[in-house]
Amino acid sequence: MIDKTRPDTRSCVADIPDGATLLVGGFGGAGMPHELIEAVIARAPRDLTIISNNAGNGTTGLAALLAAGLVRKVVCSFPRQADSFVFDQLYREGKLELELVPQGNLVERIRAGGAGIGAFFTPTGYGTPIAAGKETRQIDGRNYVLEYPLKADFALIKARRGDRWGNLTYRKTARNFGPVMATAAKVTVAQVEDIVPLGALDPEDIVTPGVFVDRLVAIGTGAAQ
Amino acid sequence: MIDKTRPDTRSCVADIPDGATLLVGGFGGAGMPHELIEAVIARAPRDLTIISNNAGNGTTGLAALLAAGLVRKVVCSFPRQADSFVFDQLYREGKLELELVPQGNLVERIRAGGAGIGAFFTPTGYGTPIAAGKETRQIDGRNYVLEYPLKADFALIKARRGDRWGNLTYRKTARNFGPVMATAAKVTVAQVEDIVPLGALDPEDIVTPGVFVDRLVAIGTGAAQ
Amino acid sequence: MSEIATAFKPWTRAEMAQRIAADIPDGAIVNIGIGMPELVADFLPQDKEILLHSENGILGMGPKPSPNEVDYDLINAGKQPVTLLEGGAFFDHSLSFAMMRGGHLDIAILGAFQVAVNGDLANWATNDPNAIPAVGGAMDLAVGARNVFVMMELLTKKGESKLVEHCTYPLTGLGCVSRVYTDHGVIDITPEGFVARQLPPGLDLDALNQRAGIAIRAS
Amino acid sequence: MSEIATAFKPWTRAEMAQRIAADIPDGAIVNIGIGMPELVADFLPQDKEILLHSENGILGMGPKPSPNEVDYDLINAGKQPVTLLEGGAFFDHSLSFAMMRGGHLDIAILGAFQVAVNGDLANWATNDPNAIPAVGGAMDLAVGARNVFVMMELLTKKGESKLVEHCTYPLTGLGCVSRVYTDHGVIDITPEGFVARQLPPGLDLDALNQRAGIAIRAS
Repeated sequence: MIDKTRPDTRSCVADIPDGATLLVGGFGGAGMPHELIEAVIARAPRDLTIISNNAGNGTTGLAALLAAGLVRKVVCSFPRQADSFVFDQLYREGKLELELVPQGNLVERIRAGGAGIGAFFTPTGYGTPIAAGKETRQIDGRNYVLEYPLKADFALIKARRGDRWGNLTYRKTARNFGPVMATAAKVTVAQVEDIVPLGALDPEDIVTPGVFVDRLVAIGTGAAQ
Repeated sequence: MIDKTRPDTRSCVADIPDGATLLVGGFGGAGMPHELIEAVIARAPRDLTIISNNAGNGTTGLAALLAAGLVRKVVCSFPRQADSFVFDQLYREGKLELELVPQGNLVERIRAGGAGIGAFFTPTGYGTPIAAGKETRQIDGRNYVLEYPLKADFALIKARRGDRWGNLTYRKTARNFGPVMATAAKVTVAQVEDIVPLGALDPEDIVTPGVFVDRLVAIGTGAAQ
Repeated sequence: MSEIATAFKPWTRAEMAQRIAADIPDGAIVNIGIGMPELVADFLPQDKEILLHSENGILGMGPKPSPNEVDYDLINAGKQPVTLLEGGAFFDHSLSFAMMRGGHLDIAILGAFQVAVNGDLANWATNDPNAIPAVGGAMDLAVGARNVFVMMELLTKKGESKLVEHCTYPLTGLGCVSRVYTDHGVIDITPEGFVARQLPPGLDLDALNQRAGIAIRAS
Repeated sequence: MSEIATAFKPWTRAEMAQRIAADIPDGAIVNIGIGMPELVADFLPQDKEILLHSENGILGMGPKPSPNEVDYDLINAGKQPVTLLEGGAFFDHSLSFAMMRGGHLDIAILGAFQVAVNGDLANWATNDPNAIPAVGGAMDLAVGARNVFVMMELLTKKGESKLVEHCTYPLTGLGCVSRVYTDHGVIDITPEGFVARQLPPGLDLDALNQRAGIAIRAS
């Protein structure tokens, strides 16, 4: 019998070691797994590498993880925002390494990690400072940069509903990076609003099939704030 | 006002020229756009290149297109089947060119075509006759073959429901290549069971957003036989 | 000539946005960038069906919600609450950027620091060593959209032209911009260089050239 | 020894399938290849939850339908009608092969023409110049599944061993097979070569080696 549900967030992240690489879902606050991040902060593994679209907003979620001093490196597309002051200060103090990746290359590199692709030629970033030092190639008259997969030890994502096999659905634009990140980690953890009985999710509408999910925990409803 | 619906299959394929490359959906009979193929046969463009998983079953669908003598080349993963006698004979008579592509490379090449990826390193086929003469590379200790995108002039697919913007849902395993093929053609044509009013499809459950679809025609219900 | 320049009143941002909106054809799939381009959404003509794409997984994005409709799971690329039109769809980032990079969007409307005569775009970073870089989806839109329109004022606050021979700021994409909507008129980028397509009343080509400090031809 | 060989009765295909089924752990995600491996589905233990993957977009594939449940939009990789278990999901080919190639399946069970001592697999084509090639998803399973099990008879109809030093047929994948279930026993592929894990009653290692014509060690 397969039962991937966990009783609490703590047990979902209890084995994240120092130095781990974490994929963290969300685009701004939408899809950000706040409760799982709080559990990571409580566990306090050090020297984390975080792969996420942003580098934290305000003082919660990723920003709180950064503020707790647990993160060594951030791989993201858009760290600087109106409310990214936590990241901004740590970065300016030299306490955080930053790898800036254009958003489409970021998601495609994560997809490649999950889909067993060794590398791919992308047009995005060609001729810009982002591609400096990278392998390039002209294919069929267009110029491309070679980019490599991103994988992680853990993926922390937020979904809407889940069942004990790990099947997931999402809610509106909170879907964003979740389905792709779920494929690219050794251990994928999803916080969901509700855990529903097996068979309650329409097989046509499941976005993330359970094979990609290792643990899920119910958090209750409430959109991101 | 956007209205991609067409009154009949004929008007969906009336501009397919000689020498065109066609992506044709379906895995065996499931998802095979039989009625669109019949319309292509009636229009009778010559020297077609067909990209599809199989090379026809029995005497209908792709098999009928081949039998009509309209096809010059087939790109597929699994031509030889118990009921692929039409293909078998044409191939043995030297009347058809065949490019055999492992199924996962086939779908990934089509995805690359639709997603603007210039080429990708895949582990599938490395060291086999399929990779003979192709560029290879070892990345992170694993061996890969470089594969290039597949694109087409037209994609012919079968879906379940569609609306006037071209949004589509699919039915069970008839989904197969449809969502990916829809992204990789200059003109994507979908035959659907029903055309529904805009807003009738749940925005969470639309599998192919309308941006990928150019024309759709209602055929009525009835699973493949 | 100085008389003409004095009489001339640059287009307001609203006028620029109106002009862009009027140029978008019925049925177009459009991505509106963060910042100044967001104004364009307010002027989309009601008699056309124009579908807005948002990089975070929306096709068919609608206007801002009323206060009691706000849902922070339904936001745009600028992280502001939006709505979904009837017929709209949600999808994940992978499909969203396949749309962008794969050439499925008709138009992207982007802000810019500089646009070069060959269509090069610089819009994500300055050369300020203290600035924190952020690129987001701009590079994907620059290489992917079939038409990249730029909306920007012609001059910086210091009075320097943003239409340049070569970009001096870090590039976003090469040779990607096809048209620039400025407060000093609409300028096409052609194989022959900048071409003025429409000028505000009271501004002639000579005056525009003088202000831009770069050759802009008549159309 | 010839006496022993005479007394020995090879496992039936059903017995081979039973043995494979018994080795699949609870909760495993398994892809069962077309042909002989399909028998394994009939012997999956009821006290374990084993999820079957089908390359054409199913996770949680169920048994054959009753005649009045047949739906030709719900078929397996062999194009035969199947059912979906409660909790099963449908998805497109892109995601299905991402599962396979990305290492998300625990076990693939494949038929074979030849398996080499280094784990090389040949199962998609012979050297017959008149044969029409067809590869399907076999190469993706070979490189992608965490464990590749082969189910085959030890000997061809001509009596040649399918366990070989080097494959002479076209390869499907390199070094991918970890275990072979034959009618002459279960044989692991290890860095030290073939290792007999279990033999049918009446067959000893010497007799197996004689028949296989290649070194198979004791476990």
